[in-house]
Amino acid sequence: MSLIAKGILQGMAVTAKNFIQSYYKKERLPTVEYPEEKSTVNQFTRNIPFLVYDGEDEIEGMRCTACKLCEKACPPQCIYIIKDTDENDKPIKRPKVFDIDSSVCMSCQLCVEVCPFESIRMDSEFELSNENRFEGLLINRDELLKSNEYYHEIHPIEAQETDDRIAAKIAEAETKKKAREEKARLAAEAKQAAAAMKAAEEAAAETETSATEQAQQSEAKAEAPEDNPETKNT
Amino acid sequence: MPARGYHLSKDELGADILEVAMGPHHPSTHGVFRMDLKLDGETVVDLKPIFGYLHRNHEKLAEDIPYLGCMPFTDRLDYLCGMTNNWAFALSAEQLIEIEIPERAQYIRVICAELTRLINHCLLVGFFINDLGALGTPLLYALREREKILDLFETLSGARMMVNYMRFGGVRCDLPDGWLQECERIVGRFPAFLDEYETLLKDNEIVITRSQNVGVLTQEEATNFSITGPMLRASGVNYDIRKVDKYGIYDRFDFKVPIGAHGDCYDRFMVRMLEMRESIKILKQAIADIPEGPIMGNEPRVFKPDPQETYGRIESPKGELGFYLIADGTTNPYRYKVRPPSFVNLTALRHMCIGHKVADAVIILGSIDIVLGEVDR
Amino acid sequence: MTVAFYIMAAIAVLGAVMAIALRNVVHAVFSVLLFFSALAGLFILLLAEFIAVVQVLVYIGSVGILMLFAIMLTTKVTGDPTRKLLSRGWAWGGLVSGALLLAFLVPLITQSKSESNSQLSNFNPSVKDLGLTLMDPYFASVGVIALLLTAGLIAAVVAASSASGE
Amino acid sequence: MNNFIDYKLIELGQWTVGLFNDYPVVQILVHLLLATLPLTLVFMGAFGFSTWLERKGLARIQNRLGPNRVGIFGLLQPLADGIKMLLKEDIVPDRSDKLFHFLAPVMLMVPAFIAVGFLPLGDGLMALPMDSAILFFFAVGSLNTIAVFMAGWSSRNKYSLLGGMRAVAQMISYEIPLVLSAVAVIMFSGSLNAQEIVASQQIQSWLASGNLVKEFFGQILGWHIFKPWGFAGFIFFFVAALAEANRSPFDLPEADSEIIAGHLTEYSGFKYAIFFMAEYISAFAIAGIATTLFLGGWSGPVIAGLPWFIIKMFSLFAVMIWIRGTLPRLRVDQLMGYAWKFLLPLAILNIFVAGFYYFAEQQFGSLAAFIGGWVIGFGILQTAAKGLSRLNKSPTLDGKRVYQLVE
Amino acid sequence: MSEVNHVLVTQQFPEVEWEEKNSCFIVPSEKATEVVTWLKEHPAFRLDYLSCVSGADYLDSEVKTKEKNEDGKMEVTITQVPAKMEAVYHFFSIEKKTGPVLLKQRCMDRDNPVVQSLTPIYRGAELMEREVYDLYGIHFTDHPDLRRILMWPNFEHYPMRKDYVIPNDYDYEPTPHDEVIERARERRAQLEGGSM
Repeated sequence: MSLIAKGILQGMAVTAKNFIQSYYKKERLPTVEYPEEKSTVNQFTRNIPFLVYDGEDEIEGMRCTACKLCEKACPPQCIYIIKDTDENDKPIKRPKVFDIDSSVCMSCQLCVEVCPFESIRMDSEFELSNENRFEGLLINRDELLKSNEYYHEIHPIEAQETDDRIAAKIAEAETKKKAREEKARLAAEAKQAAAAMKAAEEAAAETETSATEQAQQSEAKAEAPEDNPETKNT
Repeated sequence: MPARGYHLSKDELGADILEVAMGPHHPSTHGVFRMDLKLDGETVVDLKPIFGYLHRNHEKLAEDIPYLGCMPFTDRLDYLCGMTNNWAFALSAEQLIEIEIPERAQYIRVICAELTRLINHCLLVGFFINDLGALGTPLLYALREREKILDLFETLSGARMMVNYMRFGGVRCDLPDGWLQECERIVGRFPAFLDEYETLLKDNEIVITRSQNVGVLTQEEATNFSITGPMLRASGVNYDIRKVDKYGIYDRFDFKVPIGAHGDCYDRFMVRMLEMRESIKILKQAIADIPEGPIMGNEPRVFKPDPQETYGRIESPKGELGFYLIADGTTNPYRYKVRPPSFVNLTALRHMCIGHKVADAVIILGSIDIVLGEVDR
Repeated sequence: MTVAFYIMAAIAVLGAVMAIALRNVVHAVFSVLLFFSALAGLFILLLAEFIAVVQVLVYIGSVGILMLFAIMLTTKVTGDPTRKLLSRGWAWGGLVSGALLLAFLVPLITQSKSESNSQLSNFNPSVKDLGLTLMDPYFASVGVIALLLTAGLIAAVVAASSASGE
Repeated sequence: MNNFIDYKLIELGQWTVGLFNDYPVVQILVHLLLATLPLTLVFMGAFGFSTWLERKGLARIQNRLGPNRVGIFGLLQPLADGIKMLLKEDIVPDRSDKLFHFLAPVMLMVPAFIAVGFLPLGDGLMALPMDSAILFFFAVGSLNTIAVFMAGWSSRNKYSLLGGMRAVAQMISYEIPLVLSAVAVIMFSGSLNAQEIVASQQIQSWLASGNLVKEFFGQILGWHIFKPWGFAGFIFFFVAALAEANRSPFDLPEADSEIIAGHLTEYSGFKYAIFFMAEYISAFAIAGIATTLFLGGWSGPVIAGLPWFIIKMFSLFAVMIWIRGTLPRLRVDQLMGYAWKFLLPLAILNIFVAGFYYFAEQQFGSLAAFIGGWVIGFGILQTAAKGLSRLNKSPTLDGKRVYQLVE
Repeated sequence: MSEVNHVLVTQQFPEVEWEEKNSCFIVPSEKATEVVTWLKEHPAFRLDYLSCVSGADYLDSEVKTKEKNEDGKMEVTITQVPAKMEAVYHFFSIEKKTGPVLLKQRCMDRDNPVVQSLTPIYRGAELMEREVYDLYGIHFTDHPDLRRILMWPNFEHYPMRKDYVIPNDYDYEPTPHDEVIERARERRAQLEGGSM
């Protein structure tokens, strides 16, 4: 170690550079003073989940149908669902109780992947602390429900994708319903035509009417093919 | 070189042995880890590592959760490198069922793994110098750089550390647009930070005197102690699982493996610095030729492998991270064993510390790079 | 001035007595240090600055620390309370030493001519003249002392190195 | 403009003493108070300001903001810390030596404040004008070794015992290079009195010459640091001062990464604050003595006197903070080896070089001596340093380590 | 999985059997050290790096194997598999950079499983074997200091065994699941009962 320690002086030059540059270079002073200026939470952050509902009324527009898939898939088992029943206790497709225990939830987002009805999504709200350690951290259904507009606000791209997927699903359901109606209409028509023909030529020769009727039925059955359930895409 | 491994119940001058528990609550044990030191004056006569303060029985937990459910728990193993833990579990689970992984997913996996290596190594160097006594200045420079990469992970996977990003057969979601350019910018600026970091530390006389010839581990000892990762390479053994197993698409990138010669704390610190530069080379190549295309292979509806056992391992920044899975045909793993690098590297701690001073024991522990989440599981 | 003198003297005596009486060895050494600082105070009162400085630097600074080091290596720090401090024959011992003390002190106090300390006030040696006198008339004695000290130093080094076997 | 402020302060002092002319006893008391009270107040304020300076400086080195919540720019932070320390519970471990546990901080603060008394703040502004001021400073400096040992021993805790032992060993072994590097200066300026040392660093002939430029440089060029042995002496003195004040590369007694807080582990509440204050003030005192010996004390171009002294002292303290932010810590045995086998022989060699410089100056005049001194003197010291470090087989000499990159 | 020429080993040591399905060697405990030292030196293997030691616990189970017999009907045969405990060793060769070689030490009785420890040969196995002992209860003969590593010293059972019953020490937790709340209420009653 000669008189002037070169390595140490180089090191001190580096710290001096940092000291001086921290005054004028933004990159050298990344501190964000939290309560005053909040660093912008980017749209992909995920924290505790929330339930999406369309339209105004929370209960009606709720997408969740209490199918309990997310309750099964959640690794730390922090979701708890009880199905809703209307007056004469016939189960209807809506959760009466939907609790998430935010002290156990590790925001791993597996429930979002599993949910077939795109109803549970990850919120990016991170100021969740409150005074009561037990009941306070148990988020019940009403606190969980948030509107679709709110979803668009925090995760614009993801929300837009989900909406397109739902729209596509509705459109597909439409076409399937239309196909089924059309098939029913055709079958009714065939039956009518058969009945009319039968009444008109009741007396006519019995044999050749029964032959045409059979041909019509087999042709109607072939005409409405059963479309297989399209594969589930994630 | 102090005499190696001499055992004295009473030291020469008759003063009895000072027993100090460098306990779970100690500023430089990188977490809840206790070392029962027997000191003769300042020299360490005996050292007994005590674990188990952070033991959550991660393996029992995974036995009654489906395979996919175990993925978020792997982030909690070595909480500094979430991505590489996920990849290790995904890699070994993919050996259970034939799934082909699309090109783009392979490239994304390599990019994320190398970014995690950058974080881990620059943090480790920061903690190592902090144990030497430099009051956090290098550590805070490292944390400043780490913030940028963590923001990248946040935009990609939603969380900074608990990423839960990889799935069997690919990755969960695609790169948001603009992410690659941002990643390229950060990786481009990293060498400048590394140069500044090296001038601050590499030939600093005090760092050299304090960490050279301290905690020496020869080649035979290193292999015999099943040491892996930068610690093994610092002792001169050329064994990097990215080169040996050629898992993922590492054989497409040309990168070198730095090898030390003396196997002491200074070499481990320098090997990690050089490895960071290699990771930057890989990242540049990966970002340059990442193809378009799907990010998820044809993943079956329910992950239900037929009864077999497999052992998948990757080169995590700390060493060889392996998953030994026994499947019994149901959706839950029958036996889920994690082979953590820092836990196994700790076997050599006692051997290296005996004969050194207290101050050296702290640095040797720092140079092993342990994270207690992974040690205690 | 005299009030200060009596305070300093009282502290010195107190320090000396405590050094012997206390059971805990470490406390004893600290009271010896108290005694040394009281002496330094006395020297300042006598306007002998340089000697006071040397007293503080040499005695408190290094001899005291040396004693502390010596204690650190002994295992038993607190004296065993069982042994009675005042052994049986203390009365006679006290009497004899008191008589001897008086025999020396009384003539000394009475004979000293109690002229005022006028001679003392103008004789205020600055460090420079002290250095000069040390060098020319007393150069031989300084040389001898220097030799003695170096011999002691070398002996210490030899003792230490042979003991630890390096 | 020179020494304007010092004369003003001295007049003020005489004026207040004059107020009590008719009560002689009170007059002596006031005279003593005048010597000590302003000094303690000034240095307590300096201590408060320096904690703020340290935390802000360290923060900026580490690219963060540092305290900025209490008062504007966080200036009231030391006040807040002081109040917090007062309110904190003062825990005394039950098996500890109660008396000495209490005495340790007192024992540490007494020498710190006495040492501050010997600083020549300005022309004639000296609290304890003694003939051998510098020597008394070093004597008092050695007292805080005992206090640190007392703290370490009495808190009955393994870590503090280790810290205490390290502190005692470190302080003793760094006192000697400290004193020896000061000997060269004292040998040159011919006296131990601080005022004379400062006077010897001003080129009197130039000062009296009247023309502005000469007067301006007369105050500066005379400093000892510009001489070869002065510069080397300053390096040794500053390194030893860092060790004496337990500052950064040598802060082993309270090495927080190894033995938690060393001898301060068992102290809390106001006793901890007193330890803290005593350490800072002894650091200030040593910085002050370094400026007196090497940087020409209060002599400075325009505003000579107290302002220059404060600027130099705080700049030295800022260098200490800068070092604290950068350098890691030395190990105990390396610390000892560095003191005994490296600093001590070089300090002695430095005294010889100063001696030759003195005679060279007599023979060939100051300019030739200056150039010759720098070339030869500094050369000798440099080669000696290299030889010594090879002698101690320090690893820094085994050259750069080469790492091969393998396929 | 590199091709492991197991034939070499089975010739050398007749009592070592080769299990094709999981490609691993089943080694009786008393021969373990001999086999491992031979593998370490043998030029074809040179297994100088022990990567991982793990325990495995199998209860009595029956394995339903479905084969198609002649007339194409699925025919299910149930074979009884006895309970066993295993210590699984993964070896790699750093020199030859070859893939994993598995070595299992199996012991049939689950109450007092005893297995040969490999720490004298591979120092790296020390902590891993202690963990297997701590979590599975497999006792390793001539291990330097075999004591619990992750659990606190006076913990009796072995948590990773399949028949380990999780103790009911549930303090009140805010989880909404009713059965969790019942268990907490039950335990509190038991505590009050006990402490009254």
